[in-house]
Amino acid sequence: MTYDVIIDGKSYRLQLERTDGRWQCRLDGREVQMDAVLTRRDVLSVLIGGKAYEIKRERTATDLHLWVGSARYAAELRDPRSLRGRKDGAGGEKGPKKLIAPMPGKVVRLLVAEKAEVEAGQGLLVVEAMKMQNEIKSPKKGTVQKLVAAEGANVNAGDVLAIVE
Amino acid sequence: MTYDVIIDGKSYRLQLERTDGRWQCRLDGREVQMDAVLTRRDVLSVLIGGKAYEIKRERTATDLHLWVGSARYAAELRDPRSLRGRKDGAGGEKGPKKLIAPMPGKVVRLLVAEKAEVEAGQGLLVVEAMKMQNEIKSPKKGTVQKLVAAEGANVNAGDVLAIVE
Amino acid sequence: MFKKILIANRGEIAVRVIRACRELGITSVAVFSDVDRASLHVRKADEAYHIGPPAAAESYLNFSKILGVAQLSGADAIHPGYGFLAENAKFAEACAEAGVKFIGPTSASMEMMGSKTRARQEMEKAGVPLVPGTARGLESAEQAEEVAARIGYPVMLKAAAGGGGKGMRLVHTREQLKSALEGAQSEALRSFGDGEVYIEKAIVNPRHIEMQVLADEHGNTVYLGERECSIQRRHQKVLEESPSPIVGPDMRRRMGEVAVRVAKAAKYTNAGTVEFLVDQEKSFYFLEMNTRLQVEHPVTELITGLDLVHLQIRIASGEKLPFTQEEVRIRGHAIECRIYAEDPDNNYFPSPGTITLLLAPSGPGIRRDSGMYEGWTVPVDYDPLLAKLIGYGTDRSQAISRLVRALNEYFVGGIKTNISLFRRILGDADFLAGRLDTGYLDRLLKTKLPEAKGEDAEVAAIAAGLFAVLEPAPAVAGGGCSVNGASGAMNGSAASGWRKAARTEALR
Amino acid sequence: MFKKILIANRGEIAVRVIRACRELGITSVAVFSDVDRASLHVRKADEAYHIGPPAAAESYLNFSKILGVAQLSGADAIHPGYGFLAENAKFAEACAEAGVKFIGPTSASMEMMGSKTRARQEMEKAGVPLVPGTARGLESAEQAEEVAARIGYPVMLKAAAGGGGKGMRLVHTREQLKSALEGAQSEALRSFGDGEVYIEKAIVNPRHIEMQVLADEHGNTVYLGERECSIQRRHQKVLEESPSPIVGPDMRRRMGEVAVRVAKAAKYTNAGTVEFLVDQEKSFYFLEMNTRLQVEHPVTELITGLDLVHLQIRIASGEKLPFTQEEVRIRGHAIECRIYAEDPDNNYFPSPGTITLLLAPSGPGIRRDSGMYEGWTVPVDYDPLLAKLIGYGTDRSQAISRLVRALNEYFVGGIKTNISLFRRILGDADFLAGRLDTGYLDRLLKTKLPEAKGEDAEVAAIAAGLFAVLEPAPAVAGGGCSVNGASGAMNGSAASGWRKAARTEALR
Repeated sequence: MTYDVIIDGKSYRLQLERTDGRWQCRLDGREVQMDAVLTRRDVLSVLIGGKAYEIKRERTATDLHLWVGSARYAAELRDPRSLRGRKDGAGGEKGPKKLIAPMPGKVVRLLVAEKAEVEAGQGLLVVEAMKMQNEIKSPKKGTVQKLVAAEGANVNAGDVLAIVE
Repeated sequence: MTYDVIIDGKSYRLQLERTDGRWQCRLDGREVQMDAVLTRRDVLSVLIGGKAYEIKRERTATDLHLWVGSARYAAELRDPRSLRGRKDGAGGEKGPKKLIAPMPGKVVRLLVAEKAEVEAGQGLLVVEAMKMQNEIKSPKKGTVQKLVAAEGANVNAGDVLAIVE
Repeated sequence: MFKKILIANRGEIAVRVIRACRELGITSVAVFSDVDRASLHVRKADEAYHIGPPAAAESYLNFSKILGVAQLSGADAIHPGYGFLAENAKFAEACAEAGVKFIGPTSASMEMMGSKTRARQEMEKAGVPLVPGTARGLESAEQAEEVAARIGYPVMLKAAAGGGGKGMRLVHTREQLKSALEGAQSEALRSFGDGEVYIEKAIVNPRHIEMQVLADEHGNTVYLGERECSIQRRHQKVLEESPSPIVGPDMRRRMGEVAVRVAKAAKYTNAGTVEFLVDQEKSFYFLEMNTRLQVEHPVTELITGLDLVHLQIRIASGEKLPFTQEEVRIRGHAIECRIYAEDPDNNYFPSPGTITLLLAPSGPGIRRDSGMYEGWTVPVDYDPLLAKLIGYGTDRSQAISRLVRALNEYFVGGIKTNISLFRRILGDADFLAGRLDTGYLDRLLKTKLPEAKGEDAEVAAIAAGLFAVLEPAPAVAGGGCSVNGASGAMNGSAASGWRKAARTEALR
Repeated sequence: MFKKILIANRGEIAVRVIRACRELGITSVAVFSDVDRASLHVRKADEAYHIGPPAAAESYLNFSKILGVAQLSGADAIHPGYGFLAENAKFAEACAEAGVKFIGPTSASMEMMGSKTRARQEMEKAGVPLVPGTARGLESAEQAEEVAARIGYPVMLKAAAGGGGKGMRLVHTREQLKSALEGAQSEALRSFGDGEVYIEKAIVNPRHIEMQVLADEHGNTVYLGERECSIQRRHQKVLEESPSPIVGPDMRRRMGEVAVRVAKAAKYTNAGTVEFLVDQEKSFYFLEMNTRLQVEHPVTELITGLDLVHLQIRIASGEKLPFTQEEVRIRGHAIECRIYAEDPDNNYFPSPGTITLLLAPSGPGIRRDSGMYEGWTVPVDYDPLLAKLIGYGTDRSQAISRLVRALNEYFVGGIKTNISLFRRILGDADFLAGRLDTGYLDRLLKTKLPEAKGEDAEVAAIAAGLFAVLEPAPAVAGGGCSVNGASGAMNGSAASGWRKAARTEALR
């Protein structure tokens, strides 16, 4: 199998073969002496040149993270023969930006009005969840195009709260 | 759903329906007020008349055990509409009995010869496993028809070691 | 001894109390709201009753529902845990009226300690050291100036009915005082419907150190050593330890004797905590008394070898304290980390959702009090405390090293937690030197983390491919074993909604 | 201090030592045989090296392979754990020759304690109380009769090179003596190639109580309290506790001082254990010295607050003991349960196989040292010890109640364990009263269990249907998440064979 792997933004070409009970592994063409065993679901034990790694896989709807010990790496994986697996752009840097509720909760206060000019990082509204008030900050400098959430509204994680242009 | 359930040899007729987020449960025709949630794989939380039970399911090749708290129950389950699920007799009480290796290990000593008359519970041979020597005892009074295992042989769990008639 | 105890709480503390009941041979009764049907405390209790919708006011805070379950189940006592009804004097009274023993102090003690100015007045009478200032509301700016001149700047203005930093002003000079007083009074009026503001000397960079006390119903009161609780964020404790790095035997005895005096002045019974502010000269001042079991009680249990919940129950059932002050033996060092469902990369926002993978630490010197399990969906409706990890060691440095080891073993997948924060604190030079005050954590969080080196990125790349070969699965939360992930939703609860939520959240 | 330690062991004790290394900032090196690739100690170590096939002689007992890994990895010390090479004087010598520090006593101390008659002679010189008898082999039946008449019947004949009950005879009367001596001599010759037999007074219903000692390389030796280890089956300890129910402060001091004398006579360094037989009059007699860390060391750690593995490593690196005898503070009570993969319904036969479900206890007073995890396949090749569950309490009854609570939380599915045995012991009247001796467990197991009432059979019936509705799955081990169950087999090991085996075994 050959994979294109992206770890924290950096691309690797990975070749993995299993023959005679041993792994053949090449990373960007370079051979890596490696042994691996899946100890339980989502937990891998990997030995590379004597070093032992416990690696945890954390999967969410669209993201894949790998934890090597206590360090967390964002991972993307593509089979070059396949067209699947490409993450779509998810918004880009320019244009209107949606302010997304990071957790379910209740909008307890609006801190700005529509059409207000805001700085990147400025608090736009306050959502209460798990007994804590959390200021939701503007993702960019710009104008508040629309405040979708009303004071007192219950929101779910992922709901659009506002749009900043 | 209707099931025939056998718990430690005793049969029950169980009817389970889920309507409006509530369980309707009848055991041998008698209604049981009950609520249940699968908390994780093989672990059930059941409330019956206020009492709370943590129930574990242990599945093996042919057996099903349920642990209510720390008490273990052998369970069999049949869907009366289906023909599957019937355990086959597994040997009966009469006729030749196979002496089965209860664990993988090594036969270190034979304690009887073929054709020997043995009592029920008499040690026939010794298997060493996990650093311990374990005497394997005759399942019945009778004659050792055949000693399948030889001294020094490695055996797997389930291997036939001897036949007593 | 009681036959049956109702636990009017949820999460790790409910599990903690259930365990104590089991150890004492007492039947435990859990209560749960709609979203807590699959919670660990329901699974572990002997009996469990549904008490209503998620909103605490309609379930965990609802007197009549809880007392109704007590009656229905035949419970002869109620343990309130911490939070919810634990410091509610009216609930303690309602229990007494219903003939159910409230495991805690009397409503009279709770009422006295519930009002800041009243507590201050009583403690002044009892000769307890207080931060210099007035125990009554200020009548004019002139009076304020006069007191401030006497006690010296900086001073702190505080709302009598206050809490949570509302109606509070730090004043450095005489010039600022008048407008600060007006601001504090109007904020106090708006927040609490009561504009009463009093003045205290401001303690610069104080430590927050508290003393555990225990009093039976026969007049015996003991102290069980202090807890250093200076590491806080948003007035919420994050990490606690005992002993405090600055408290020696003599200071412990002096603080302990004051704490006992406080408890006796309040005719206190059962377990309680006297909180002190400690200044840079190690002078300590009474701050308030918490009339309940604390979240951080395990550190005291580890250094004394006692079980505070067992003792709470024994005391409430009328038993005498089974030991004297002289028999209390403090040994070793203990530190607690509060594991919260919070996102360290996103300003510690709450992070509810489904736990897809859970690896829990154990081994020497490690105690884990947890309310979570793999497959459980953390509800959004309550406090984000998931578990407490407590490390014990022969000395402070061993306790720290064991905790760091255990934190590295701890893995909670699917939701964000503050586990990485503790690694940071426990490796910080100021923490290691014991240089702590209530501003410590804010300062630490303001310093930028050094860029993670990512030296194992290649290992991660190889692992990504290995997982794809060895365990191919759709990339969804809990998808490896979808029956697992869906478990929380089985009873028609809101779990499926949260699961969706957790998934969406992961988009960030 | 060492930079890197090789752990020449496996299972829970390897994990225990890895944790200590991590806490001390030392790199840990694991070794593993073919069937241990997926074992927890390999997953948890910093480095891991394959050392050969399952047979211990070709892997965990193989000097050259282990010393080869030490050289390859650059380890500067080796911790042997218990079992395998832990008491092998030749291995300690080989380490010294290879320039790697063996974390344990010198080979000279190990050799002295390895021979029963030699140890007896040395201890006699040092004035250590011994069971009355001869320290040398018997030359004739007449000599045996003469000694027996002097010390009184019953007497025990023992092989000098003995162990495991071979070449041992209990003799009640003079008439039995001659033939018993001949039998013992010929059995000793057959078993050990050495027919030397000596005689000792037989202690009736003795207790087995041992004393932990610790000696640095600068001449300082301390004792850390006793462990009551009378609960044994087939000479294998099952449950240990500290303090012993019959040892008070004075007896502890006397036993401790003797243990220190034993250690000093052997020029002992590092951690060791002096075993005593104790008769019904509480007289104690030196039995032997175990020149290693014991399985049951955690109970001593809990009552002293010390970490014995940390101290072993510090001592081996040349540090002085960081405390004196007077500073050792014993507090509370601790009990250890050894969780074995054994089938209680089938004469405690070993029960290897795949663990399909694992629920682990935690909470107040509970320490868990484990080498297992859900999905792991217990190999058939080694000792069946899976984990140790240790309970601590203010007193013995609290320690017992906490352990019972934790045992009820513990669930290991897919294989058989002896967890139910501990529930039985901890509820037994003789155990609760502390009436223990080395015959205790055999007597307990001979008494029939009362027929289980099965009062929850109806609940089980309902649950069977609920599982079928909520989580339908094929009825195979680990089938709920088959990728999990198969995990052990990923590396071409023998795991698939054991899986098949475990399945077949489950047919019983």
